[in-house]
Amino acid sequence: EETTNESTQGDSGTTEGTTEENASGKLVIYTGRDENMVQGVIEKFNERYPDIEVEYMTMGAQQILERVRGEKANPQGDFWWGGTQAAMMVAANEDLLLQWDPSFIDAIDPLHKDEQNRWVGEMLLPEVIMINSDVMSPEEGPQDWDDLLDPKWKDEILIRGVLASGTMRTIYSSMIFRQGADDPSKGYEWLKQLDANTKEYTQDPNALYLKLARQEGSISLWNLQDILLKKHTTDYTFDFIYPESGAPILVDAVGIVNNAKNEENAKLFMEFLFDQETMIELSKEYYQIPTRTDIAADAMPDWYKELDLKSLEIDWQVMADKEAEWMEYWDTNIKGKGK
Amino acid sequence: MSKKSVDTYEASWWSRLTQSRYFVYILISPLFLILFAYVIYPFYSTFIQSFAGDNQLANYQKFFSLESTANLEALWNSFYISIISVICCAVVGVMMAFLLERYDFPGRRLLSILVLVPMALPPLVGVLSFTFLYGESGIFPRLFQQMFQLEDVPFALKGIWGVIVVHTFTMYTYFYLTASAAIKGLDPSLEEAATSLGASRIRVWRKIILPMLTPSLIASSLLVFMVSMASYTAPLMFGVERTMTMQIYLSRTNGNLDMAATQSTILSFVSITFLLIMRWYQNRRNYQNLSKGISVHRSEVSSKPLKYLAVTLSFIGTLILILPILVLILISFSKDGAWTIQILPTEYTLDHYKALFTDERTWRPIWNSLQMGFIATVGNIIFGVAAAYAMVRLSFKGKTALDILITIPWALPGTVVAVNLIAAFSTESVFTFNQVLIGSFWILPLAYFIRHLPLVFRSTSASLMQLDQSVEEASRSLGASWWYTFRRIVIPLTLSGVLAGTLLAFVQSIGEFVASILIYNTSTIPLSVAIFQKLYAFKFGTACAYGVLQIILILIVLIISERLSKGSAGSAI
Amino acid sequence: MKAVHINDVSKKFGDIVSVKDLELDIKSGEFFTFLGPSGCGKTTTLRMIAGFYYPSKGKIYFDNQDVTTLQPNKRNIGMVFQNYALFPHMTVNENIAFGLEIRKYDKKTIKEKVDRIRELVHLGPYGTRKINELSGGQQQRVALARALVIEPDILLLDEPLSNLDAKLREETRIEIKRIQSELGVTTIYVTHDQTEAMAMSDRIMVMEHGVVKQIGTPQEIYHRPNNRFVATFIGETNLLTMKVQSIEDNIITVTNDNGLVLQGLTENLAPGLQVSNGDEVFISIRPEAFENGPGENTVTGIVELIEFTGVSVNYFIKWNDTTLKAMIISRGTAILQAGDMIELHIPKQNIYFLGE
Amino acid sequence: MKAVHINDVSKKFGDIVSVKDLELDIKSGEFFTFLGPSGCGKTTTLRMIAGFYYPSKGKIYFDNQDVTTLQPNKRNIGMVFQNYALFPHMTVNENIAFGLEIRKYDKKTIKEKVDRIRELVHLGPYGTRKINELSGGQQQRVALARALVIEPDILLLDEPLSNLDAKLREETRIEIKRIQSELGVTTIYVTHDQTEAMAMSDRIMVMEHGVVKQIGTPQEIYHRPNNRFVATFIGETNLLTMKVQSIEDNIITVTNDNGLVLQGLTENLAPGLQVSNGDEVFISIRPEAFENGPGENTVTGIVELIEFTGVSVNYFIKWNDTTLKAMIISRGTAILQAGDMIELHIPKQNIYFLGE
Ligand SMILES: Nc1ncnc2c1ncn2[C@@H]1O[C@H](COP(=O)(O)OP(=O)(O)OP(=O)(O)O)[C@@H](O)[C@H]1O
Ligand SMILES: Nc1ncnc2c1ncn2[C@@H]1O[C@H](COP(=O)(O)OP(=O)(O)OP(=O)(O)O)[C@@H](O)[C@H]1O
Ligand SMILES: [Mg+2]
Ligand SMILES: [Mg+2]
Repeated sequence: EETTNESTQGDSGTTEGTTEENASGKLVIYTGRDENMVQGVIEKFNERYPDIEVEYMTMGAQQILERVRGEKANPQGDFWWGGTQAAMMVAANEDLLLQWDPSFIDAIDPLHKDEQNRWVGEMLLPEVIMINSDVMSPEEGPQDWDDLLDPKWKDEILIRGVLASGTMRTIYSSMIFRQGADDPSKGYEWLKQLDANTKEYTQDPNALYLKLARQEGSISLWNLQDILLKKHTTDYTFDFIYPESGAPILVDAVGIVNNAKNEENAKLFMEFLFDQETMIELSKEYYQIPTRTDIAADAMPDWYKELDLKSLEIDWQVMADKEAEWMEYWDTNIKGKGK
Repeated sequence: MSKKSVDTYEASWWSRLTQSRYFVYILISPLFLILFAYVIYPFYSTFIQSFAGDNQLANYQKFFSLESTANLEALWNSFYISIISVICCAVVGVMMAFLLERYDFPGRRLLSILVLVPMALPPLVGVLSFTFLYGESGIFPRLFQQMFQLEDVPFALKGIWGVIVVHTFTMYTYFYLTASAAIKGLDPSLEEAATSLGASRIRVWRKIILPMLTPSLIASSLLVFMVSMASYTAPLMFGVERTMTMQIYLSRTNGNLDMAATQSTILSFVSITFLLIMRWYQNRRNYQNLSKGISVHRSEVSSKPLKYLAVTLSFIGTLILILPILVLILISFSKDGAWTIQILPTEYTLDHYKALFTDERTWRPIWNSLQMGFIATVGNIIFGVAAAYAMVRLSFKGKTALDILITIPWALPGTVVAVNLIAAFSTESVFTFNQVLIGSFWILPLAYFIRHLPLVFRSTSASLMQLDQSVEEASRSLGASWWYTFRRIVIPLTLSGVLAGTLLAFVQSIGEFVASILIYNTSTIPLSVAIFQKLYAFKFGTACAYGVLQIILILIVLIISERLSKGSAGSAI
Repeated sequence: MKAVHINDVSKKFGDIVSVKDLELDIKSGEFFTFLGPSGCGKTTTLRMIAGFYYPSKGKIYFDNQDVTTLQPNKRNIGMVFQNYALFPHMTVNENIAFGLEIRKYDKKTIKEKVDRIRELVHLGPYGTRKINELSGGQQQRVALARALVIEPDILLLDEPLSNLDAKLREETRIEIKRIQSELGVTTIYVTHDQTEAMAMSDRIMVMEHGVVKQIGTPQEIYHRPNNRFVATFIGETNLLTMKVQSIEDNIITVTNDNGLVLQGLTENLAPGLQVSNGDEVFISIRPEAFENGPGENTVTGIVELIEFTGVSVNYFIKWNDTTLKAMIISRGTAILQAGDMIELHIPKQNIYFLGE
Repeated sequence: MKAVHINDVSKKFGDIVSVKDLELDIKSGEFFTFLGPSGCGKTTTLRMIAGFYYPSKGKIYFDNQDVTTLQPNKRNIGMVFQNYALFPHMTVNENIAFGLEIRKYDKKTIKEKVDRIRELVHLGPYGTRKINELSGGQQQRVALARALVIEPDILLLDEPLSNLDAKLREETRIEIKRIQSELGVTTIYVTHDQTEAMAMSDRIMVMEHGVVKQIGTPQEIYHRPNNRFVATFIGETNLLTMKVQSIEDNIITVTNDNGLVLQGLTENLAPGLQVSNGDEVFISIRPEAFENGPGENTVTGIVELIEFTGVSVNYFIKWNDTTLKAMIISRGTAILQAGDMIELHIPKQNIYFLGE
């Protein structure tokens, strides 16, 4: 009851305040993002909208998809924060996401959002080469994708289980794409050689980090943000090498659940999340690379400035069409057969 | 002293009803109702969906097509991993049960609690401790490497065998619990009879004890077989990716829900076939104790050396079995990232516990899990015991159906179960008293209840099969109503079986993750999800410390139940 | 206190017929015994009366009330199970008190009753023992005490004394009898001990293969068996197949191929049996029918085998190719040796004629 | 085929002493019976011989080999358990064949042997039945068959016939006896049936409260009991406390306060018993010691109670305030009524003198 009291008081106090600031009610967020970050953002959000009661639930992207899918008849979540492009596309195709044009939509590269704006990329994830800096310095490591095939890295490469990971699937597909999408056999050959050097496919990111840290291997392929986060905020000695020929750049996206109970609040949250200020701060603290193209370069943190975000030339449409087929082929014919 | 007699017969509609041949169907109807509401209703859609499309069998054709053998390969892998898992778990579980039940020595009671602890191994961090133990950079491989100055580690747990080791270590408790309940209830004079006829110890085991344990062995075989079929993390961890669960996962990720439904249906079909074979095997024989009177319990262990051997074996066995737990504790005290290429961690810290104990949000999930686990387990006990009784003691048509329905939620992967529940209960329905369960507190206990249906049911029916029916009759003849008999005679005499199932159900509920993550909400975060969140944030040490808390919690439960069962659940003879 | 009426009851287990077309009236307060070879359906019948089996056919009435499918606990019976069926998780006292607690006696009364009955079955000091610490006979006594203490309307005793020694058996027998007649409890008793059956029963039913062979008082059953089965089953008898030679007045003379000639009385013909000259009849002579020395139906033969049974000596006597068993009371005096000649006689009234 | 020597054996369960200082020699091939009231320690002794209990004190030898702690399966014994202990998960055939399989007979021999023994215990058609589909007596027979079929060195039978009817019991008894004497198996038998014990045993041990009371042949035990316990326990007896009035030649005259005067022979004094004038002695008179009509030691009294037991009639006779039980062979003739006068006599040689 107190909350209602306060909010009515607030109402009478700031009669001229925008209706938005008076927004109240609930907001349920399903997120695949780092918990600390989520909490930080929500705190900030609540500073602006004190009457919105935000709940969040941390899950993997796949689990969010399952959940949203199951709840289709009566959605419980409002906002999906953090999902791979693939998961978002599946969800959009199953009609699980709201078609909506936020105010900042034009500032986002069409490559990084859904055609119908059912999902919008929030940040970019370059997929790079990850190393254990205890074992080698970035200079000593493989400098480009093709270097990975060097026999000297035999049994040094650890890979996060490919099929279960949207990230890894994209990396592997782009490797095939890089060798020519029309005839995947060259790509397959390439992957076969990579497989020969691969020591192990790990069950999940944690296992990958642990094994890498414990020097069961020293090289992996992983996304830049996580590497930077580990490098700067934990005791783990990870570092990265940005491949010379460029990296496949994934999108991590957000979306509003179709028929959400608190659709308006979700919209407010999305606007808030894409606020330039928020984005800059997130890139400072959480090494996020914003999708928004209209942020002044000066405002961005140093690590970002040092980075040469060179992208692999990729036709995402082709990738999306072929991925399943390629991955199945890889899974049945290549995986574990390189040796 | 006036002579009193029991309430006798009155010719009312009620007595006419209760005496009817068909009254048994009224008795069992609640069981079927519950199964209908919480198994058939949520799960039939999966089944129907598997036939979706123009060509109704298209998915099945695809599954079995020889062009892409991924599915068949997965089926085969899952199947034989499960079979081997069952065998390994049986060997370990029954052996420990035998050592700890049959020999009395100082410390036996402590060991018999410790040996149960592995079932408390938290699913997410738990499996990782195996890598820390036997993986490529694990304690043992590195230890041997250093000891013998080898270039490479001498061995590392990998592939199928890795999966089987993990399965064995985490699932032998199914066998241990039910087998020790059954050994307690076994009439000792049978063994004596066999030895008097000249049978050696081994033969007594092969011909008398093991066959007499059949109901409990079958119960646990079923449970283990099905969890192994539906196991996800272990195969993934050891790189055996071609399994049924993985295929289901992939289909769902790719948005191919029909195929996922087909795969789920086939998975449960295999499990049900296994169930039917086991049922047939079990029903061929009788396992009820028949001896006249109550046999004398053998009060002596024959030879001293044998006893010492038993003590040593059970000690070593228990130690090996709880190693993963010990490693978990070790990690929880070691500094994140500092344990790299050494055999044992070099830097220790209390930080992880500090982090836990200073965060007020730590305790909420523990309380949540306890609460929800408790509710679900109470439900499981009531349903499981009633169903077991009906199954073993009443005669009615539809027993196989009952058995299958109870089994299905256990045989399917957790994700599939959860997704079905979400779909079924995200709108109002009569089965939920016109409430939306999704998003409410009740969905989690309900999920645990449904998923763990077979646990209490199986272990209780195994115990019941052993119990000589005439003691029930004796009670009835003395005027005890069915309910009184049930309370005073049946329950005390099958207590060890009921308790075994209860423990399994409760511990499983506390640790359940796969389904929980899909249906929890912010106010009902269960312990497993809380651990996952720590892990997700890569606070590895803290996650392990959290896991240790969970283990301690379960240990307390185990100790309490040991106290409870002491004395009363002596024997079911 | 209740009459039991069994109306054309059969019980099948699958294909196996355990009890067939059983028709039986047990009077209120009667002491009724089932006798019959092992496996003849005694326990099955008892269990139907108790309500643990439902008849495959027919009805069971207590007084006039149809109880065919009434629940066992509503029947107010007390039963001793052949296998005791004691509650292993309870002490002796708890086992005995079980039925009393259900009948909601107060604690004190229960204790009194339990203590009394425990003394009675000579288990005085064993009240707090666990069941598995008792000997077989002691367990049986607990089972008996448990059934007796509730003073039921109908007492069903399935070989309740089989594991007790003669002394105790007799005492317990008397006690059962006392309770039975004091309270007028209808008692149905299954035993293999014929002496017991004879001594205790008002009436006896003899069964074979699930079929009733004869129902009657002990004396009727023993002395006027209806058929060969009853004659040979109850007590020992020498059964001879013979031909009727002549019927004069009330004396029947029979003979056989071995040259045996015996004389008996027409009053000893089995009920319904009609004989005329040349008919084949069965002759039943109880071993104890023999008397020392010559007389009516003198038997002179060679002793083939001697059995000493305490009270008496049994002689197996070869007489014209027929072996007869004779029982003579032993008095510790010198016993004959195998091969000795012996002379005995059989009083006419001790010879019985049976049809089938 | 093995002698059993039990050397000063005791067995305690916690504080409870079940068997105390037992000293016993069973000869090879002997048929030896344990008799005693329920709970006296028979089963416990048997189980020590079988190896299921270890004596708390003392040693057990088979021939000269110390087997005190030898495993049961190394002893080559066959045992019928008081509670049968049948394997519920096996059929009748499988139960019986169990011991044979261990002895590695070939399939054919096993089948033959099993079929033979099954016929023998009258379970011919029951070979493939499950144990839970058998009646109590049928189960007992399976237990018996299972122990007999292996033709062991030592056969331990714990009330193996308690649930069988008299006919079958006798047949089985004869069969046991036959196997025993044919193969010379040392047999130790526990029974509550004294007739059985008398008829079958070479020697009998009578126990009470775990202590041996007498060991001897059936005749010795019955006619020359060492003490009151044995006299009253074995068979029935009239036990009177009397005073020695005079000893003349070999005739002892005793009397009591009720004015009874009886005469007996000195040869009937219990072993080791010395009496002189004025001593108190116990007199044992078996009910069957009475003979009809007057004679030595004439007894004239009033019939108090009559018991009909088939073979005989028991009269309880009141004679000068002492009640005596007399057993007279019944022949279906008219029986006296309670209250009638009766005159009987007791031949001198039928009166026994016991010390304690
Ligand atoms: N495990 C035990 N613990 C304590 N006391 C026991 C145990 N087993 C037997 N006894 C006691 O020892 C005594 C002898 O028992 P035992 O079984 O040898 O008797 P028994 O002579 O075979 O009697 P029965 O004829 O009734 O079978 C009994 O008083 C019994 O109560
Ligand atoms: N559950 C059952 N299934 C099949 N047959 C059975 C079952 N119970 C009993 N029988 C058979 O029915 C017959 C009668 O059994 P019942 O137990 O009534 O015999 P009984 O007269 O009590 O014999 P006993 O004196 O040996 O105890 C037996 O031949 C037995 O084998
Ligand atoms: Mg019976
Ligand atoms: Mg005994």
